[in-house]
Amino acid sequence: MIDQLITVIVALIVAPLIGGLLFGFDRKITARLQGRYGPPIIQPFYDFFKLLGKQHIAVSKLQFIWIYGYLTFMVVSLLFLVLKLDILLLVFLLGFAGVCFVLGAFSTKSPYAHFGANRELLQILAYEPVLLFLALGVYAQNGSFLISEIFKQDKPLLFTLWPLFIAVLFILTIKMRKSPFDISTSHHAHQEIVRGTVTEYSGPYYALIQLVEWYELVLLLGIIALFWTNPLWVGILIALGAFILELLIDNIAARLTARWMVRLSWSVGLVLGIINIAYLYLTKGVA
Amino acid sequence: MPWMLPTILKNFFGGPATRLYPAEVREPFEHARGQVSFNEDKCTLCGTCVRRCPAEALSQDKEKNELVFYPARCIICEVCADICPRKAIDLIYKWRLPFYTKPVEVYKPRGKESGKAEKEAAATREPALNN
Amino acid sequence: MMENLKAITKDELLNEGEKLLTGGAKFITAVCRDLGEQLEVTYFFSLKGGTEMYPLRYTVNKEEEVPSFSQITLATVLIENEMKEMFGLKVKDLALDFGGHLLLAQDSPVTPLLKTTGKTASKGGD
Amino acid sequence: MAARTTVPFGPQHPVLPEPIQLKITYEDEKVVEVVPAIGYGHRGIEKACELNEYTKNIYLCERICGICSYIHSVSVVEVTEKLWPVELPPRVKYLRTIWAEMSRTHSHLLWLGLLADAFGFESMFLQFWRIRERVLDLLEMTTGQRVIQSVNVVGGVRRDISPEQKKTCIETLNTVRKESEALIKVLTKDYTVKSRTIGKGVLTKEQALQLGCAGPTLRGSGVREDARLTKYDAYGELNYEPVVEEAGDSYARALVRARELFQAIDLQLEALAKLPEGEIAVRVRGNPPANEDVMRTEAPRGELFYYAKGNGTRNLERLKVRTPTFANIPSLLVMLPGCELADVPVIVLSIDPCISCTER
Repeated sequence: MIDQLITVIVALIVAPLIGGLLFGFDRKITARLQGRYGPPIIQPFYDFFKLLGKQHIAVSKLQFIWIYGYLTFMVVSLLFLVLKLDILLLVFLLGFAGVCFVLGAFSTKSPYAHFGANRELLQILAYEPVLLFLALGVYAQNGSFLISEIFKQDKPLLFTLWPLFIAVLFILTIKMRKSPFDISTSHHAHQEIVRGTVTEYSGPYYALIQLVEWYELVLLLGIIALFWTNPLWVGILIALGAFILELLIDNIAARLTARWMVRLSWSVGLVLGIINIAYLYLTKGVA
Repeated sequence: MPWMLPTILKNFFGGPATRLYPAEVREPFEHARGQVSFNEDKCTLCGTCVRRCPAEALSQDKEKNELVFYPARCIICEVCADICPRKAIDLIYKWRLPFYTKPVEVYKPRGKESGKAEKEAAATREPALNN
Repeated sequence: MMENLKAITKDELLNEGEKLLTGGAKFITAVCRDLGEQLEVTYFFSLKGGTEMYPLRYTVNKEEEVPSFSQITLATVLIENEMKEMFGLKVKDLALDFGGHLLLAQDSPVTPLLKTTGKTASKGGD
Repeated sequence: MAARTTVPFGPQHPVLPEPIQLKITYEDEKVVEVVPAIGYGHRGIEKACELNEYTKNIYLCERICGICSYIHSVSVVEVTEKLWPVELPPRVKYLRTIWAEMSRTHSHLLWLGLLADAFGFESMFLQFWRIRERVLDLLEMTTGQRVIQSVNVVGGVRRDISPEQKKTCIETLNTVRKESEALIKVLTKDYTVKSRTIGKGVLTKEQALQLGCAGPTLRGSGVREDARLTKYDAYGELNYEPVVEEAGDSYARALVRARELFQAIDLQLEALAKLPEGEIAVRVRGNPPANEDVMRTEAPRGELFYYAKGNGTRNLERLKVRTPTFANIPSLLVMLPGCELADVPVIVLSIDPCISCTER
């Protein structure tokens, strides 16, 4: 029990630090890929503390309930990962977090936020089924939804679940809001919808959004690391490799439309997932 | 999608193309127009530059013997330097730093004392171009 | 000097202009000029890949109403609105009427480009 | 659900960094109605030109637009010269052509970058602007300033291109061409780029002529029209043929500009090679006579139209400027309805709007 408590506290403190640093690396590497110097690695933290010191401006009271809900669900799903609990519940909690984010945008009156929220809903529609298939795949492989069960296996999940791994890479691009999927809110879609879902957040509340993004990034990379848990450092390397790959893709692609994204993730992601699970059931005969 | 890949990889390994600006400044080109400088010793307050300045950044006061320059209005077109009959105006290739309040520079021309006869000739002479 | 300049009356404008347009011409712009008592309006059309130009010019008294060419092509909407605002040219039947607020705001000077109402603008960058 | 939302597209807003307001009504994400509103940046330059001496107009008209500043100064100078008329030395004509094409090169590079930004391709955007820096450096080297060159006067130019500068120009232009080719390959082959531009904002040949469009917007719809065909400056002596694309969509307009970019580099190299020796200015005496004339030049965004009327005094009686964007705005009213929200920035940008230019 004490062990778990310590894990929880460490995860709560360390995850945003890692997430922030990764965002700093993101900005630095992106800058270098574009031939610029880029900001210092710890720039996201500077931004974060600067935002905390700004004025509180409430656009709508409801908005802040949703933003705290977003934060809570995200943190809880991260805890599910570090405490090695149920992956299926984790996926649902992540879905709840996304819905809170959307409702937060809908609670304001800005048309840009509404457009962003509509697109965010489409994104949830695009990635949630694939994550569910991932949970199903884990179950088909191990006979259990528990993450701790994954750690007990000697054979990495990647060998049997590699089609789902590819599908999850798509999800990572969507969740990291990188081109070609930087649709609902992005740093560069300012000409279409300003900043979409987060248009109406400012100051400390925007800082909260950043905090959630850091947790989210660590959570997603953690899910990718699950594909190779023995030894875990290989999984972490794979996750970092995936992260770098996203940065490369971001810089060689234009933003595409929301409809295109749903089509792609359903056709490629779902087909890969279904084939993967069907194959597992056929070969292993687990029911 | 992969068509952009060679370019960004070249950027990544070739180092940044930008400059850390305030710390590292590029040498200006030889005849780049930076800011206007006046030579009080040569100026005779003939008023040609005051009349010709398209931005009305110059004014003169014959009684007080003053040439007043408003740098915030100056558009650095080099017209004054081109037409000055005594070559008392020059452009130096260094940029003026940004300012918070609009400065006013007052010059006390001393060119009249140095050559009265010369000044007579210069003031009546037409510059080479009608601009 | 301008080539092909053709003096017309204001009522001939639509016919003459349409004739040019059906001949493959493209509308460039219109220029209005204050003659004191009258206004001089010139419509410019380009032909043959932009190498030839056909101006049509009419002169009207300041209070006379003139027809709008925007009934024939939307291309003239902006310039006719502009002439209406800047010179007080009374253009009727505009396809898209900005009501005198295309370029000018509520508290702007009225018909600023006319010689009589034009005040000396204050100059300088301050 | 067919909820109608009216979204203001500009001004003073990150959605479009130009002072134009397009009130766009959406049905879900589909555009159903567009109303443009301009006038946010009107400066009354036409009136100021009547109150100014004609020699000072050059510096004022140059500031109508920051990107095509040089073409504005050529136009106002040449329309004034036509009133006398002044016979220009051949070297002046060539120098003006070289600088005009240089500003076209940097303007097109800027536009291609902005287009990349409109569909969220940030690395391509920065790459185009990086190449553009080289052209701006050339302008700074030869004229003394990067953006507002202030190098024309009535009767000639104020700076000359020395033989060493000519050599640097040729080297830099070849580098620019090599670097742009790599990027234009992305533009023509990349799937994501093509899927965002092909078939968006189609303007047919008839519509383009009817709406009086200008420049690449017109040529992208298959109309062979270009003010350079009137052979002003040195264009009559150079090997020049307008670039025309037939499709009429955003992609065709991008291709027109991409091909014009290389054409402009070719024209500069040709003009530099043919650059004749001689005077760089002639003396112009007196005030503009009471004549009237027009000058049509090809700015990067399209045809620029200047009308001038002198009256024998130092001030012009009337100076009228029609900028290319002024002619291209009506085409937006035809192209935008029916498109998706995501395509609006691409389509608006595809006419290369320069609103402060439009409002003078």
